[in-house]
Amino acid sequence: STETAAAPDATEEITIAVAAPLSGDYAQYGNAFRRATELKAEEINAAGGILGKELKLTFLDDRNDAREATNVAQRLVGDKKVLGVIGHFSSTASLAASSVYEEGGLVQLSPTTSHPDFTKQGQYMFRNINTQAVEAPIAADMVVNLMDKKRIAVIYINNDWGITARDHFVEAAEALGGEIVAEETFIGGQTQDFTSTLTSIHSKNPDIIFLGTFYAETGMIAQQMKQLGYDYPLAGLSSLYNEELIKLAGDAVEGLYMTSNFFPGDERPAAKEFVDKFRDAHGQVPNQFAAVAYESLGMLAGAIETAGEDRAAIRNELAKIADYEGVTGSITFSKDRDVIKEMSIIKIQNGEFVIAQ
Amino acid sequence: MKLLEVNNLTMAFGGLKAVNNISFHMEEGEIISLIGPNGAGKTTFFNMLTGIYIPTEGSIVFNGKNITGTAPEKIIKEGIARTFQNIRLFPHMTVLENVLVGMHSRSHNGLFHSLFRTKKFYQEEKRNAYKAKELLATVNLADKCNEYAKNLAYGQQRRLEIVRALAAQPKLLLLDEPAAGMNPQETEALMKYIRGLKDKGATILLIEHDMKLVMKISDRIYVLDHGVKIAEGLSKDIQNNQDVIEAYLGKGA
Amino acid sequence: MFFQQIINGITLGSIYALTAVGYTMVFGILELVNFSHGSVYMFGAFLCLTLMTALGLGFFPAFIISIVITGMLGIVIDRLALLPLRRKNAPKVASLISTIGISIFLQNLVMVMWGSETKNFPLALNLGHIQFNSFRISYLQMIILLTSLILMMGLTLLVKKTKIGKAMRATAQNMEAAKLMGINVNLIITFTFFLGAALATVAGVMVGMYYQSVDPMMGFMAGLKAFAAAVLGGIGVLPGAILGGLIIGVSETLAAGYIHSGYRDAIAFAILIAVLLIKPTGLLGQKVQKKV
Amino acid sequence: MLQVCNISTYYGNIQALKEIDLEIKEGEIVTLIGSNGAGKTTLLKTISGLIKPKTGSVKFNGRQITSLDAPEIVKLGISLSPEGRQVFPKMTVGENLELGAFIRKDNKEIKESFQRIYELFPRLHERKNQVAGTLSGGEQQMLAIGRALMSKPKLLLLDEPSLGLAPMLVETIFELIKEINQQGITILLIEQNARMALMVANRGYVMETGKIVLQDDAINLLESDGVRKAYLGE
Amino acid sequence: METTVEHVNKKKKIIKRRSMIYVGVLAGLLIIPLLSLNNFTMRMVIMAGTYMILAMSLNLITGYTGQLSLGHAAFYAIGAYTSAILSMRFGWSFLITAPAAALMAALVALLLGIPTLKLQGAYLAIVTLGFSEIVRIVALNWMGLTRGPMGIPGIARPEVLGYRIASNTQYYYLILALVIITYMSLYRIINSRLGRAFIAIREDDLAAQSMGVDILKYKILSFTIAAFFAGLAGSFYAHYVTYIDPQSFTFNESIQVLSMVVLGGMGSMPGAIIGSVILTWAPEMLRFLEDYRMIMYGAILIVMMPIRPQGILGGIRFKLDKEEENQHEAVGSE
Ligand SMILES: Nc1ncnc2c1ncn2[C@@H]1O[C@H](COP(=O)(O)OP(=O)(O)OP(=O)(O)O)[C@@H](O)[C@H]1O
Ligand SMILES: Nc1ncnc2c1ncn2[C@@H]1O[C@H](COP(=O)(O)OP(=O)(O)OP(=O)(O)O)[C@@H](O)[C@H]1O
Ligand SMILES: [Mg+2]
Ligand SMILES: [Mg+2]
Repeated sequence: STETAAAPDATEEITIAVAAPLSGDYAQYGNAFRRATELKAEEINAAGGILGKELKLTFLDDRNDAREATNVAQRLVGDKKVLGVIGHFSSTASLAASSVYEEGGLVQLSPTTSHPDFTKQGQYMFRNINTQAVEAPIAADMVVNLMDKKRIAVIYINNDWGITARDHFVEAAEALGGEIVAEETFIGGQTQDFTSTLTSIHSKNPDIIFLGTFYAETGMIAQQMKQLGYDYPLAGLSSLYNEELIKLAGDAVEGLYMTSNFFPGDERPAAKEFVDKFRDAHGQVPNQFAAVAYESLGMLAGAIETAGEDRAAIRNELAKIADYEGVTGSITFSKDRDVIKEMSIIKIQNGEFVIAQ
Repeated sequence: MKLLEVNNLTMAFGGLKAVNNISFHMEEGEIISLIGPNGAGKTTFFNMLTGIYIPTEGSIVFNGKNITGTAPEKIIKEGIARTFQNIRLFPHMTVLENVLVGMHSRSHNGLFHSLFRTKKFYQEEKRNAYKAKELLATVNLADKCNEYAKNLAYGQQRRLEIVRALAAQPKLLLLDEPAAGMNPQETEALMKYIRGLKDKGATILLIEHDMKLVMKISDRIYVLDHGVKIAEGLSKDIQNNQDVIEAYLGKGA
Repeated sequence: MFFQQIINGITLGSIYALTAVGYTMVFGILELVNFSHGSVYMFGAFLCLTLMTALGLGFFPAFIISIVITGMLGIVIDRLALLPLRRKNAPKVASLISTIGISIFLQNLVMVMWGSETKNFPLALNLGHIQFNSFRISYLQMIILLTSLILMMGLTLLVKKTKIGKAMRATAQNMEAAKLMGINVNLIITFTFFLGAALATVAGVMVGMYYQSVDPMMGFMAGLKAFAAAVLGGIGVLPGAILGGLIIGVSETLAAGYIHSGYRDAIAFAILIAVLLIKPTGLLGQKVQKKV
Repeated sequence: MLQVCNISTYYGNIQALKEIDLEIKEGEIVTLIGSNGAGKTTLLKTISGLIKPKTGSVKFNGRQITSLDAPEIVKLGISLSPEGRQVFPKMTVGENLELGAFIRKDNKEIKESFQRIYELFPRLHERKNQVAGTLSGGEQQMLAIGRALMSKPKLLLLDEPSLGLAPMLVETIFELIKEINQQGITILLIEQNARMALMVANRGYVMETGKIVLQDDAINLLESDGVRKAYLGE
Repeated sequence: METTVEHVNKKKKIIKRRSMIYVGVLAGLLIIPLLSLNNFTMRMVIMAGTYMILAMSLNLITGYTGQLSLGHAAFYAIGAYTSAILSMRFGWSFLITAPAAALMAALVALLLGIPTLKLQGAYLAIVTLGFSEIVRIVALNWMGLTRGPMGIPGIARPEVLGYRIASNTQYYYLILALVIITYMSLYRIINSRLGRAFIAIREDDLAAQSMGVDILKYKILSFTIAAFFAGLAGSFYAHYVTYIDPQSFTFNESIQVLSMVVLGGMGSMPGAIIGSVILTWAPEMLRFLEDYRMIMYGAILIVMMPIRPQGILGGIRFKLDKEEENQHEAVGSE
């Protein structure tokens, strides 16, 4: 689909693709990508487009399926108009597609892929999110020092993200003097019932439950914990930031602590502007996934502006980006095309997300 | 020589003894008929001979070998082949293929030969196809080779079933009501055919309600009722046996 | 901990049982592996939720209305997708693929209509719980188990004793002969689908309420587990569905609690396979003696 | 009572019935003979609504039934004992018979019908709790006939009722046919056993490859040379 | 009756015609890459090829032997993982990993089949489904072997006789070769004593047994052969996409392949091929529908089944098959 904002030279276009799950069980994340990038594109076009040409986005659905992702990648690589790709959402899709992008020499800037191997797949892979090597130790510090909990039970989702989160969290927490008393896992989208997991955690008598999970499961975990009559403090990662979580679990998640890349209450002007615009357009506050997609497009557009319409040059330009003022803070690509972002700690208080520190 | 010897065979379903303590024997080259009222246990008897049911009691000795409780796919290798009371062809296979499946137990091509289409493969396929067609010709089905079995008329299906059983070159052929659903003319032709088989040395055990056929063709007859053998002997004796008349033949016969 | 785990297992099991009862009924009557059951279950839950939140209906009216509407959806599914296949004497697998089509269709429709986010389902029947020493049972858990038992008994009576039940069985066993008895076969099958969809809704809503959340994918695993439970219990045997559901639920829970949470479904399926190896016709399924 | 006009029925592209005309008057026994594959079964199926003819019409008691579905035709009083028995294999003998009376509401008389069937076929009574799938071939045939009678039809269609039955029972069946006919049930009978069929029937039709080639009073047919040669095995 | 000479001539003619058709088709397939199709089209063709192998092999079990399997993805996965692990750990080339993968899948199928294939219908269906879930969950949890959800990235591109396969054109020829091998093997199996035994089991297992077919043995054989080719497809997939993780081998994958078989026509090899092509392309063709794409995909399945319930090519005997039969006939009357 095309999103056009009347402004620059409408006869000439610069095309950037957004590849994400727009249908299937992960469609909500793809939609966050879509809304955020559409918003950014409007802004760019209102400000005169890229190289004086209109920025056109093209959206491709990969259903979060490895095979479809490679199909999409092949399509995009072959379409000479496409100068860069924002995507894909998950590691499965991103990694499967990466060899195609690398061969085709097309920038694959994933706002969300946190798999440690992703940027090792080639020179054209970029990511705009902390790997768990960065985030999980911060979370460990939050749990052990800020919350002062030593006996920790971990529940993590059995995917690449969850496993790396667990590994780095456990390592850091133990280094800080914490003790891991239980580690439990589950398959996302498949397990709905956490009572047995929670019961066996309960028998280990932890001080806190740390969640390497997404908001949907977290809602269920919190609810079921409450129903079982257990009352453990909860802590998690930036993946939990979603307004839906509070709707889903209500007071069962009251007092939950988490790390955050992005938080709508952020006072920095870039963030504030984005949140306001997003709210105006969609009637809800953006989540982390929207935020990273939004700024990813900003960076890619910037790189095209300087490099011109040449894929290799765009890659080189993108790799040079440093101190980009994004909505999640200042962004610099490392030489491995990874980012390190500042994180804040937020918590749920009186049914709202608030800055804890 | 006794080809088949059955001793005290019993088959119980729960409390019901469908076949009750039957002893029975057959010589090579005989045609023997098994008759009796509906539900007397005739088909059940066949099912035990062919390994579909495992007898509750008793033994079956075939060709000097105890085959009681042997699985159906092995029984046919021993040399007993059958037809079914309710036709059980392979409906979506051609007539020829039906017969070729009948030859399964007498042929050997395995994965290797099939995959690499060895000389042996072609030899066996050729030989089998040739034999199958010969057999089909004997029942006037040669021109139906490539027809699906399900598209055959009823009488043709019956004949195909017989040929399929014969394809296994059995020492003993079991026919379960082969004439059912045939008109008198077809029955006549069937009778000739069975005679022809006998002349070539076949041994046949026949279940049939068509008394004309049974009486004309059988060397001996066994009569079952309620699972029990109530009479045995030559056609004449059976026809005049009061018990048989009462239980089975009725006054009209 | 052990008692609590058993309670957890029985609850999960009764959720499976609840889903499996409807599944096994349609399964038993139509001998159709029905992959649309899970998505109908999900649809029913979403509908009930929407009626409550968007139209502000109370739980019970919303529940009843969604049962009826989803039941009609069942009819539509039958008429549009499966009846044409029956008309043409299609093989069973063709219908199976159609039900897969239905399930893909429904799931994606719901996603487009309601979004793919997990949504909160209000705990409309918050009845509290009984606390024992080391474990607790909530009344909702008991209601779920009870509902599945009641449905099982009700359906058993329906299928075994009533005229329509006999017509259902006759239709399953020989459609042509059923017509010759004067049974309106298509009406019977449509009714079966209505009932199946209505039962799926009952399960979907109760499960949604129990977990206080619904999402468009909730029916997928539920459908598979219901299928597993139905087969484990013996196809078409209603009490078997309950038993099968409970066994899968308890084994899964104990596996997660005592062996490894990552392997829970694997262990549950391994137990299922092991049971079927010992009893090839399912726990309560009867071996039919072949008669030729 | 039954008027079949110009019926043509197809299986896919194969024409199984070619412009069939046939008539049955109330109270008659009519028999239809013909060799294998002539289309007899197809005709019965067409009459009872299991297959729809491409052209032509079927009238029952003056009413068009060509486009009615099988269950509605059954309700009008036409009952078929089908080829291949078609019993409900997983139901008991009793339940099978009960289903035969599916369209009836007169519970008391249904009980009487049960009685009658059980008297006719004591074997069925003996086995009323056995599942039909495990019955012997002949027992299933009895069940199929009994079940067809249970609906109290006005017109009874019998497709090879004597198939697989013991000689004594064959006699019983033919006597039964006569008897129920005297009680007012009209009968259309298909038989391989053409002689016996023609002996009980009033009239007969002879079919060959989808066409009616001959029709006459049963006695005349019995004596006709062609019929004797082709169908009576003489 | 024709004379023997005529027969021989006829037979020669048939063989000539047959080989001409074969040569024509093969030539057509060989020049496809020369049509300068874009890479995307080539990728779709290659993926369709992978599914052809999967669908043809599943067809052997479900279409020909009549056993409903809902777990074909398990063998696909086993093949992919075997290949990936052997290639990553030992640096073995595709020429070794591919047969190893296929054999591994076959071995697992054999071990699973021996106890389970006595089950029938839905009972077997749930066992195969359960087994494929077990395989996926083990792959997900056995970090030491499979790297679990981290998947295996950077799988080596195949090397065939010192020739490194990297471009889509090269992959095309590789998959073409594999498809042809699969087709030929299955065709030969089906048109032999084994194949007739399989079909007989599907048609009437009791009658088949009474004709001497050891049903359990032949079901296991069919299952094992099918798994062999599914494993081969998995191996190719791993070396083509170069990244695998357990999410690529879910139940949906089994269902997708089953849909291809049924849509194309059970018991028809060309049907399985057409089914794979249609269902591989359909989601891409429907992209213009955007959000409604998968709704439409579901609707297509619903609508297509009643049009031809036996599948697109189901129940049709092909020219080539027919001629084979005629040849039989000719041979028979010599
Ligand atoms: N599997 C079974 N379970 C219960 N009863 C059975 C089973 N098989 C057969 N019977 C019963 O055993 C008796 C013998 O059946 P069988 O089929 O052998 O009869 P038959 O002599 O072949 O009769 P027909 O001439 O009618 O075919 C019948 O009364 C039948 O109902
Ligand atoms: N389902 C079908 N599909 C295709 N052709 C069929 C089908 N049923 C019957 N036929 C064909 O239609 C013709 C008439 O068959 P029908 O069964 O009516 O004959 P019939 O007179 O009852 O023979 P029989 O004495 O064998 O019962 C036959 O040539 C048969 O092969
Ligand atoms: Mg019998
Ligand atoms: Mg007939």
